[in-house]
Amino acid sequence: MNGSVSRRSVIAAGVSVGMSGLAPGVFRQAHAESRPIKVGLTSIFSGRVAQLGITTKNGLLLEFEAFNAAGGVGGRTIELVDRDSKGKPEDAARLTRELIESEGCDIIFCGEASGSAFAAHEVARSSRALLMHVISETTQLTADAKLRSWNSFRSARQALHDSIVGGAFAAKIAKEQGLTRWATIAADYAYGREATPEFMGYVESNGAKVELVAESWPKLFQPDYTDSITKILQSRPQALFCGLWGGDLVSFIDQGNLFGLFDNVRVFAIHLADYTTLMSVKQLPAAGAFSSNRYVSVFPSRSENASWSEAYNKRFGSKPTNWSWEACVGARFVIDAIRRTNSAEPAKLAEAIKGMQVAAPVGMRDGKTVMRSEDQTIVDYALGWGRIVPNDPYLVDVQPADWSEVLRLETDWKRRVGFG
Amino acid sequence: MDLSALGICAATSSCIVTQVAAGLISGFLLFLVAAGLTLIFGVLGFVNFMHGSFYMLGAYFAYAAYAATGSYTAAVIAGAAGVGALGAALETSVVRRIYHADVLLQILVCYAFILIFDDLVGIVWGDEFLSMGMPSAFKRAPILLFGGVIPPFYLFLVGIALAIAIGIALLMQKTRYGKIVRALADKPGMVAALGINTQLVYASLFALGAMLAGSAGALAAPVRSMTAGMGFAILIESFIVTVIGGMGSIAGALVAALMIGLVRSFGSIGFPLFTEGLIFVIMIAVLVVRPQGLFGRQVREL
Amino acid sequence: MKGTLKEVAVVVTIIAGAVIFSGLVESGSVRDSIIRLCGVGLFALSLNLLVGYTGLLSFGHAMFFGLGAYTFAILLRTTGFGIPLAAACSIALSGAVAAVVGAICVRLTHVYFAFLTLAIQMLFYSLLIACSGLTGGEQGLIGGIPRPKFLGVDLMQPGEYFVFNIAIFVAAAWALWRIVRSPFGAALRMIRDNPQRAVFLGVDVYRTKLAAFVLASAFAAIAGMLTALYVSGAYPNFAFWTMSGEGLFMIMLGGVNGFAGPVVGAGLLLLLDTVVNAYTAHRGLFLGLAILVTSLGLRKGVVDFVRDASDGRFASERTGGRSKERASGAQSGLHEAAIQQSNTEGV
Amino acid sequence: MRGHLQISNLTKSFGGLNAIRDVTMALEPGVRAAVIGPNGAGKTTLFNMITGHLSPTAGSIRLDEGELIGLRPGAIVRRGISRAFQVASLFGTFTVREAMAAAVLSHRQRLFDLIGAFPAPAAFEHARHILSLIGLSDVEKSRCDTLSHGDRKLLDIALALALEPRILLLDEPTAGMGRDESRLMIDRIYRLWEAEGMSLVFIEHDMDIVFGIAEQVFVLRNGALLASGEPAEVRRHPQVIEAYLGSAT
Repeated sequence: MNGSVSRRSVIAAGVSVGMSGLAPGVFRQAHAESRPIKVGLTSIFSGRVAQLGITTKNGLLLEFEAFNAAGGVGGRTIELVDRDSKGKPEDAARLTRELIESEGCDIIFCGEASGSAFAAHEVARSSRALLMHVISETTQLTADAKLRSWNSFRSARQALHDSIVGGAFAAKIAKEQGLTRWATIAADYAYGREATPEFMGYVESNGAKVELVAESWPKLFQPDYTDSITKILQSRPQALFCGLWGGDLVSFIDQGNLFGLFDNVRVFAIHLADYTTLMSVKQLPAAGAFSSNRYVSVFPSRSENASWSEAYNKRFGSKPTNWSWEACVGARFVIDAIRRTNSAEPAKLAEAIKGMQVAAPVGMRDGKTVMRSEDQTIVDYALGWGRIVPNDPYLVDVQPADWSEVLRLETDWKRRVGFG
Repeated sequence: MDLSALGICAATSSCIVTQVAAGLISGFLLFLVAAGLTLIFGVLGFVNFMHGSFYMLGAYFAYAAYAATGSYTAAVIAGAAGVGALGAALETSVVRRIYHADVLLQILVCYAFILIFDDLVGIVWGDEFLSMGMPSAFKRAPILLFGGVIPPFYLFLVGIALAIAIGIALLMQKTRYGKIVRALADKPGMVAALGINTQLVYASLFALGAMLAGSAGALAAPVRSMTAGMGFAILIESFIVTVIGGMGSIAGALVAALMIGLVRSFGSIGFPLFTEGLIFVIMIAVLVVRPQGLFGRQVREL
Repeated sequence: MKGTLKEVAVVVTIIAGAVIFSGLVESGSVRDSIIRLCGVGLFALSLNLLVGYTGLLSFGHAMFFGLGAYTFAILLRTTGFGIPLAAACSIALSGAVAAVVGAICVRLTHVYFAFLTLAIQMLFYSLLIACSGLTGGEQGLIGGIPRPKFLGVDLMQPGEYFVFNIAIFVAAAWALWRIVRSPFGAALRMIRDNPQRAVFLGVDVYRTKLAAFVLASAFAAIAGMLTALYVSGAYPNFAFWTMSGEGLFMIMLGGVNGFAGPVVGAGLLLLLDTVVNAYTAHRGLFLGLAILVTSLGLRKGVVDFVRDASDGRFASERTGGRSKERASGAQSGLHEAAIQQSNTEGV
Repeated sequence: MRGHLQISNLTKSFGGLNAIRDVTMALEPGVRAAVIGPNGAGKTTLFNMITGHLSPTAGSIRLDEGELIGLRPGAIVRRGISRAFQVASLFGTFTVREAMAAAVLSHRQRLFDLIGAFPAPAAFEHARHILSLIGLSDVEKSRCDTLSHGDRKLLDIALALALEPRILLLDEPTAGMGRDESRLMIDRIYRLWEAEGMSLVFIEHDMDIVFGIAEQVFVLRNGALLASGEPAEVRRHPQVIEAYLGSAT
């Protein structure tokens, strides 16, 4: 290593610094009113849950294509720019910033699970862009007043709502069928750790006698659930709460069947009623399975819902997921706000979206769903629990949520945990 | 920590039977993958970071064959043979050029293949997770033994894995091929001097290792949801097994894989939050006390 | 002495350049990319102190990146510490932990060292997830990191924050540069090239490797802190083995034999990732092929390749042929060193 | 003058096989001694025990009354015993004078200096002195892995010399060399001895060389000391003639 070499190395380093810095800038486009409205999306497009990103993006695309086909607003159409965060919070944060600053996106859709959603949330807080969380269901994201900021909204369901409704639903069945011995399984991460006690709490507060005989916390994306299954088997429960989702849920059910786990156990699986999951499970739990409506085209049973599902199917050749409708609703809030304000100015949009009602396939207030202004998250979306059957329509006997009751219990909960 | 639960479990035959069976099942599947890794590692000295991809591809090949023929036997054969052939092709085209390159370069090339295979799987089979479904022959009630529950399919898996384990042991101990391989691990130069086509032996060994991983993926396919990237978790576990058991030692891989399986199954009852941690503690302890692994040969003296 | 003055001048020039640059370039994303490169580049540089200079293939370096980031973030959030004090504390803690971990690890060589560092890192990762009260568990430390003013520096100002990152990076890189060029650096290279001979020349191989391990970890902690500030949080991924893998990848891409190789590798990786991510959905396929072409085609890092190629041209004019031997010697140096090391163990 | 080496009843067994058995020998300061014996006689094993890389099964090795057994190799080097190798063992990426400077710094215990520049001029001077002494001045800017065989052997010795040893162990300094080269090598070693005055212990097969420069000869066979004494004495030793010289010359 002599002098000249080291100098070359330093120069090379300098060049690379410059290049990596300038590359995104080269593609930067100036803002002008005639330009398309650039909208960003970060989500998981690779690895085990690539499906999350893909169906989220599809949900958005369907809306944006309709908007553009209708001529946009004032000649301005929407252009979607998506980035793969691979589910890593640090990448979600970085890409969100990059979309805002170098791609010039004033509107960001955050298609991230809980950890990354919080990271993107932090970036949005210190920026002037509008952020719509379309995936993260973690209650804390909007319930915690300390985390709120004027420009961040959520169009996804909230874990607490599912727990409130599911708890009441499960309590009723438990009382009818005399189920007292409960086991739980959920992935060991923020959402699982939060949803499980909430759900069980509401089962109890609805008057069912609960004896918790086993808790299992497998890792997220664990391939083998044998140890969890045998642990649950040992405890001989009558009912099982299951917070797993996607491929994890399918693996768990497939493997559980081998052990006859579900021969005598009623399963309350929040995430089962989603088409992709339902169609992958080859053998449903024998003694009965219940689920929240993730997304099924028969609930709410309205023509708007069925036709949206059909349109999605026609465009993408697959059925929509829970993530698709969450994205769709988020897109509709943004599009409505753009139309109303005739601008893409984040501050104006944010003001318009607060308290806004939009028509949605899953709307429950006269076909509409509402962006509650106080915490900027949606309410009055399709929420209900029902029994799973092996074929279309998959979810039957759906008990719809009484939203006024949900909101009352939510307020109680917030007061209890100190978010009120 | 819930050691009382572990105590209660240890006192009931049903719990012991179920947990031991569960531990053996995960252990044997892990063994199949790790056996291939440890062979490639121990004999070829190649850090095969793409071994998890072989497992994944085995599962997907099996899925495709099962969808086409409806036969689980055909699916397993397709998984094993397909990946074996891929392994042979990779060895002759790329891997043999980097046996003597630095470990970093080996890892880098493997990393590239992991990315490529994951993406190809997404392109061919889609990004949605797939589920193959249980062959009808195994759709039957679990076997009850002393109150413990054992699924017939897992009994079958353990049987097959055991048969493969014995098969490899015989291949390595009793055949001329095995002798050549063991000699290669010790003194590659000597074997070449004897006029044996070492390149062929290397390629076949790499293919054999890949085939083992592929067969594990294919065998487990009915009880795993398949996605691109599913090989990742098993890769890390296989490395742990290889290190604990000792590089190149089939017996070591078996013992270590079963040990991990049992730690998992009993750990989930006694200390669910530290099962993972405990496995790493075991690995650290083995490396500190006996770096060559439980069954590895002594690190060369002088 | 004259050399030092020259180096100081370079350092000052770069920082002054950063000040001017931040005044001229408004684009936040250009700044962001450079800031990010400061973090990961320093991480790769610090790892190369072990991999390239000492011949220790660490697979657990991200542990200290994570430790630095978490300690720094937690101190800033929960105590009234200013940035300098919080930084000093987390460097000290990372160094102390590295001393303990290193004391166990550097006894082993070659792949055994790699596996042991990997295992300890994974144990640390498990603890990070398990102690969710302190670390936020799986979802990491969310809710932002305060950036209190210190010594008249306000990191809430984008311009000052940018210059701060450049300054820390350049200062740290310069310190590493001095270390590899000091007698201590020579001792590291002796150990890399031929540890057995180093022992016979009275080099305390164990202590030297341990010191290198502690130093590299302390610099990794600084890189972790810069990154934590950048993403306003600390996440378990910081300490996951994939982060260590990425560091090795950057080193390999840039080359182990030039001081700046790892930074070039880091820049290339970020650039590749950005471009591929922006233009194709098949990121894995393109990135994978790009890596295959570079690694199998060049068989060495880009900086090493460029350097050897140009050295080769000049040298062959002078001495003819000898340079080829030299280049291949440099290339396989790491591997040879590793083999020699594994052999010493039993001696 | 210090540098008295006393080896007593030294035994080393590898798994029941005695590589060295009950060897006792003494070296006066400043002596030139040769260790000879057929292959497998235990010569290198003996060196490895003196330098601390093998621990004996029994016996003692004392340097000026200080026990060496149990010390780490680095500590023994600091007591003043250094060695060169049968196959030159160098630092591939170092230039000759860098390697020498590093060795000098190691000897001065300055390698933990993180701030200073390497190689410092002070270390250089001494390095140059040794290089000129051993005749490597003209290749001092070459990289170690580009040196010729003879130069590598010389540099290997020079590195050991940089530690200013009181006892220098040379393991077959002329191995792999032609006759002329060997003579040159021995000549240079002799000049070194004259200049530095340390004890010199070397393993050698070439009897001309052994009897040419050794003042004292130790004959090992099957791990045991067969004979020792002045060259003339050893040459007359009947068992030596029978067992070794008879076949070797």
